Amino acid sequence: MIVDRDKLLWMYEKMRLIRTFEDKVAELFAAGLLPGFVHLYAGEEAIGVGIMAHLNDQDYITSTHRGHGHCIAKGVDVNAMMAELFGKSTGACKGKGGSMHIADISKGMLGANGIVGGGGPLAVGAGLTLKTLGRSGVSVCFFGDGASEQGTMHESMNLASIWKLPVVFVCENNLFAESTPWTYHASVKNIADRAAAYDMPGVLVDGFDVFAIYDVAGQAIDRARQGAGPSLIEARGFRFYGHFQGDPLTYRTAEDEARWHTHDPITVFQTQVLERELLTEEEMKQVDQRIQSQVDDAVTFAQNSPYPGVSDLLTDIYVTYS
Amino acid sequence: MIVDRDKLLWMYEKMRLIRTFEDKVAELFAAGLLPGFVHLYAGEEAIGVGIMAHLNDQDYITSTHRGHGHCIAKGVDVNAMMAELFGKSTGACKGKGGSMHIADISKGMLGANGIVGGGGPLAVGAGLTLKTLGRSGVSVCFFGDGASEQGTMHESMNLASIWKLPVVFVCENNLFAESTPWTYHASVKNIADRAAAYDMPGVLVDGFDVFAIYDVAGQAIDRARQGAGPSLIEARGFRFYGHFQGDPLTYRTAEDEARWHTHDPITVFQTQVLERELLTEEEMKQVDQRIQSQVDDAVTFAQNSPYPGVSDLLTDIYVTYS
Amino acid sequence: MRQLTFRDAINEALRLEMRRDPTVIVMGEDVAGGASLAHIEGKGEESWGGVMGVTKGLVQEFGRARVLDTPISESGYIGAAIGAAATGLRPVAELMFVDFFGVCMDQIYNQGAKLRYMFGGKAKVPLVIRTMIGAGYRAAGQHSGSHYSVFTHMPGLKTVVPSTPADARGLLRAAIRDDDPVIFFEHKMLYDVEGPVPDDDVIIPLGKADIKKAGDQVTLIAIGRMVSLALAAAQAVEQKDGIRVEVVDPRTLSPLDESTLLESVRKTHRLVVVDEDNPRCSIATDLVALVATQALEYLDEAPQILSAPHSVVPFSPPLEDLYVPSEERIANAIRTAMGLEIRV
Amino acid sequence: MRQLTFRDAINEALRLEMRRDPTVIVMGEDVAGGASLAHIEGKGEESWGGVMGVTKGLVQEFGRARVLDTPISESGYIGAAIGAAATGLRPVAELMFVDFFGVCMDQIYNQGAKLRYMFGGKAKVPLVIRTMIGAGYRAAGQHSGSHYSVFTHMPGLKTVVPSTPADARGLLRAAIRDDDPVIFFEHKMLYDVEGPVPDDDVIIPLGKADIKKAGDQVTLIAIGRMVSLALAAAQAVEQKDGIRVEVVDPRTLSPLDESTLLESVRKTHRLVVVDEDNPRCSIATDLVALVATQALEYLDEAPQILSAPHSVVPFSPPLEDLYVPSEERIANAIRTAMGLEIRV
Ligand SMILES: Cc1ncc(C[n+]2csc(CCOP(=O)(O)OP(=O)(O)O)c2C)c(N)n1
Ligand SMILES: Cc1ncc(C[n+]2csc(CCOP(=O)(O)OP(=O)(O)O)c2C)c(N)n1
Ligand SMILES: [Mg+2]
Ligand SMILES: [Mg+2]
Repeated sequence: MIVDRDKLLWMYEKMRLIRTFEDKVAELFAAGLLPGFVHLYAGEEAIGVGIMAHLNDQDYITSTHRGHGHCIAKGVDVNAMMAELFGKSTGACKGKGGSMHIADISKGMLGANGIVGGGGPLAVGAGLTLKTLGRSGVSVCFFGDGASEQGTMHESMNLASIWKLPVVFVCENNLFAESTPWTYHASVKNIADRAAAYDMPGVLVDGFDVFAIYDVAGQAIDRARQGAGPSLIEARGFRFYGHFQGDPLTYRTAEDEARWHTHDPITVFQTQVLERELLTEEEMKQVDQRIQSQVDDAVTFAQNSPYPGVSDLLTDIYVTYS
Repeated sequence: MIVDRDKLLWMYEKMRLIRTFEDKVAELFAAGLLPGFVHLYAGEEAIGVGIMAHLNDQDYITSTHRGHGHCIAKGVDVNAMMAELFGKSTGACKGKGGSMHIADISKGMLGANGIVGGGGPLAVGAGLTLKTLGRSGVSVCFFGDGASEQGTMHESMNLASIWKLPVVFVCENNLFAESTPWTYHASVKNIADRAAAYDMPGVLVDGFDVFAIYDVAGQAIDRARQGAGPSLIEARGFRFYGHFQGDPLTYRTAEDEARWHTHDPITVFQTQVLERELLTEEEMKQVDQRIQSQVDDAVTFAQNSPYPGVSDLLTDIYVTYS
Repeated sequence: MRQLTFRDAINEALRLEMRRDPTVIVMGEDVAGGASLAHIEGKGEESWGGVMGVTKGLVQEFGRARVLDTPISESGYIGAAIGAAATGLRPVAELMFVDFFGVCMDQIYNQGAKLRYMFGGKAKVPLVIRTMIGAGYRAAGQHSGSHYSVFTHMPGLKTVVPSTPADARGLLRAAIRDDDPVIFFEHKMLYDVEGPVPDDDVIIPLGKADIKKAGDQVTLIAIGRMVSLALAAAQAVEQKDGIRVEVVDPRTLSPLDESTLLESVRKTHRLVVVDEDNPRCSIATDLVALVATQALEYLDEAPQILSAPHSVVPFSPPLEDLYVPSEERIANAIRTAMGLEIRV
Repeated sequence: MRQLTFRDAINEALRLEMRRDPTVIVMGEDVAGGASLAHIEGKGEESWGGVMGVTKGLVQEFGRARVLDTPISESGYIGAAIGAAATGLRPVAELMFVDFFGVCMDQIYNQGAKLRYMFGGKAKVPLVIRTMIGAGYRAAGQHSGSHYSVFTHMPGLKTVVPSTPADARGLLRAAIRDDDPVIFFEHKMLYDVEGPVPDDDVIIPLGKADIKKAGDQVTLIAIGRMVSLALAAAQAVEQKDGIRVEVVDPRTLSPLDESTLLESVRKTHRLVVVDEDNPRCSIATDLVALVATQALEYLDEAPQILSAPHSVVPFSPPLEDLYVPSEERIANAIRTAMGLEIRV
């Protein structure tokens, strides 16, 4: 797998942006500055970034309740995202959606989703549009290990397969669905093995290794673009924070925590590129600094933005109101 | 596989009863004597009978819209069934349910079901009761090839597996879901192969051969009774009539019809028992005659029964009305 | 004017819109309905065209890429229709019986109905879901419901219940052109009913009620199949009792043409609602509450609701006949609303 | 009397019923909630007890055989609860947020609610589904709905919406003992609210409304979390405007205690309904229609409905605050119902 310098920098930048964004959100949330609740993606950056490195704005993705990372990697504006988390009118959804519903269809991002398994059928639908209209894009469906037990995922994979749609199913197996370990909720050894039930290739990949993910994603996405139908990728990783911010984490043992925190996708990346002398520490430091101020700026932008007005409550329910 | 004489006769009798019942229903329906619509099981007798030969009243089954055969094999009274089809107060459901909702919980028959895939979760629930209360029974879920694409079946198989419930899933693959061939709607070569997605044994069996079915069912049911968890059986067969009675059958070719009508589970049985000299033609003729009058009596019973009264409309919605 | 059945009027509406706009596709269980692809394509055999034959022949004209048979995966394919609508197609998906909504409601109301609002107006979902409703077919407890009240309850959905072939044709065309998700409810007992249907380009806008018969003594609001029974009952009481009934068909339940309904009641001072859905939290209570909150002072008598009872639909023919409001009971409800005594 | 939170009152009700009857089981996502079985069993670590901690500690007392974590398969496990109820258990299943009903409604209303009727009375389904409702938590468009109207619409279901810790405890115990499927709606903004709760065996029968405050000038029907706001508003208008408000809490929406509600309106001659569900085809229209059809002649003024708007629940805090009826708007609705002018 050869990745050119631009793409390497892009990968690093996106992973760092996700991490910095999420750490900042955690901090803001703990300080009581953000309303509602948020599900953080930190720890899983390699998955979204490794996949999205193959996509452009004509490709679609569907996401989950843990959607910030997918949004950032797909190119959604970080100011608009941060403003959305604050519920401001400058937010990606004018403040109406919040963390669980950030979307930007112009970027091919069909929305985070508050319904576990809800994105599967939507991704199939985007694939159907692409195929019916003869467009060359691909549609990627992100879903969790927990979501793999939802009937919609079964139906979606079967549909994509019989219709040979350009869809890639990416199961982000972070070992837990809320407090429930995947070894309890899933009856199969690898979720990737379920691909066989839909006559599609299935592959298990290390969710901390962006290069490994980039690699398997490339194959699945090529296959989709060539009209050969869907694939399933299971990326095994871990979320660093709780299920939602503030989760007491009683279900994780100290050993769990320790074991997994040694697997940091950003560290893994850094070690690899330094070893192979692809990027320098200095280069990455510069990225870090730029990202830090980008995120700080986003917070300032969000905090200085106005809330939506009274009249916004009743707009956008319909395109036409009669 | 050794089947004793009593069981052989039971099998023959049940298969013949189902066939005679269904042929009579087809005739009554064509004559405009039955209201609504009916889905006939004729052609698939070996499946229900081969499974039910292992069950007793403490075991549960869930069924489908094509439920008459399951009811008969599970021991539901034929008079009550026929009366139900006529909508009479002496029907199994007092006339309130009709063909698609015949049930007899005292016999462990948890109902035909008008919702494709609807029975899966119910069967899991019955299995949960058996396991929780330490009863020795088993719960069998019948579903069609079409139902295998419904999300409920995925969820049900996963649940039964992780909870190691005494459930046997029996997919009656009659090659079509209404007018849609299973080769179109299913993305897998054998539905039985999907068992692997739930870490359970899966087996494909000839749906015309009651002995083959009896055999694989015995293994699955033993496994369930021993607490080793669920299994999936795919029985490949054919329905002789249309999807519902009156279906124009435009989707079946003449070749289809001819090919499959040579596979009659009752003929297959007769050939086998005669060849192996287990039953005589005379014995079977006697059964045929007895069954014929049983079915004729059922029609008379049903026709002579009264309709439910006005007051029945608003009873049985609740156990207690406040 | 030519006569068409309700079924053929819908088929024609689909056909015309598919011809006009190549992004319109039709999907659902057996909507094409041929055993093998070879069976249909080229060979010209008849397609099933759905369980009631409503989409018959579409696959021959538009091909399998635009007329998609689906597995029995309502969440999957209706959700796919939503995803397709959000990305450039205008799907018309069929939910065979409305009673099956429970297997796919999440996609309909949490995705289809909400995407636009949750995304701050930056998405649209031009989707139609056609679905079959109604009792009378001896189809029993899981194939006879109406339940448009549930969909009307949901912000973000539009709901249409046509009562005549002409309305079905004109409203379905409007629904397909509408940029919001529309649920289109077809009563199974209407498919064989014939009526005059214009041969032209009539589009009936959503959100406009229709006065099916003018009158000035009592407003009778009827929905779907109940409209024809209401008209018959209105004629009966006009002849027998000299009561001048105004029969109003809302046609679209969401958005609701409140002003036409209120105007009628302000004129007649009396209200009867006849509806086949179950009574609790229903469109019938919705309409009565509309009038009670907006026009109480005009009401001379208590409004009457005649609906299906709070019961599952029974199979047995005599029970099912009791379940559905009948012409006679409608006539009596009108008399009651007029303050007349009913002789039984 | 001792004070308990709404959360603890529910926890206690579950505990007491599980002690009393070994066939009562609890199931749902994370209702036990420990990473591994070893984690919980024996070691005595805290269980999550569901996302809101309502079932905390039950697994320690009753073990994993009676407190079942489930995969995210609502159709599967709620359907399993129905199958279990029909065969001898009394499951209490949790649907984490009511907004998720769309993924499992078929099991709830086509199976759970209908088995008994369709089987001619020869089945019973003693099931409780506990589910979380309500806005105010900044939980946005897919986690803030109420929608008990949809369940109340469905024949065969019973629906309970408690407003206080004591009611929650007493009604949940009745629901668990009831032989019909009951949907029990818990407002997420109430979990931390404390109230007096008797220490005894009080069971509050289903189908009985409660007059939370007596009055004789206007009947204010409020549901769930709206009850406390209604009481505050009633007190405010009593002090400021001298209006004597009767606040009635139906508690059970199906079956509905029609006589208590009608009696109150016959006494006060005025009606305000305050409700957090969306307005169309809702319990609010249901209650107004009840009064309009049964007691029109008693109404001195047009009934008022104050509900959530026909909109998805917005995330942004100021918008969400507009979405939910407030004490001030309730007070104004009371004044309008009294024919007073509102100064803005
Ligand atoms: C249909 C549905 N059921 C339950 C929930 C509540 N819920 C939100 S996230 C979650 C766990 C999801 O687990 P997984 O799919 O593994 O994603 P992860 O949170 O681990 O990224 C649950 C149960 C929901 N949002 N939707
Ligand atoms: C949820 C749901 N979707 C669709 C239908 C309509 N329908 C009834 S039977 C049937 C085909 C079922 O096919 P299969 O499972 O193979 O059973 P078979 O009829 O072949 O025995 C369909 C689509 C239904 N009853 N329920
Ligand atoms: Mg997970
Ligand atoms: Mg089949």
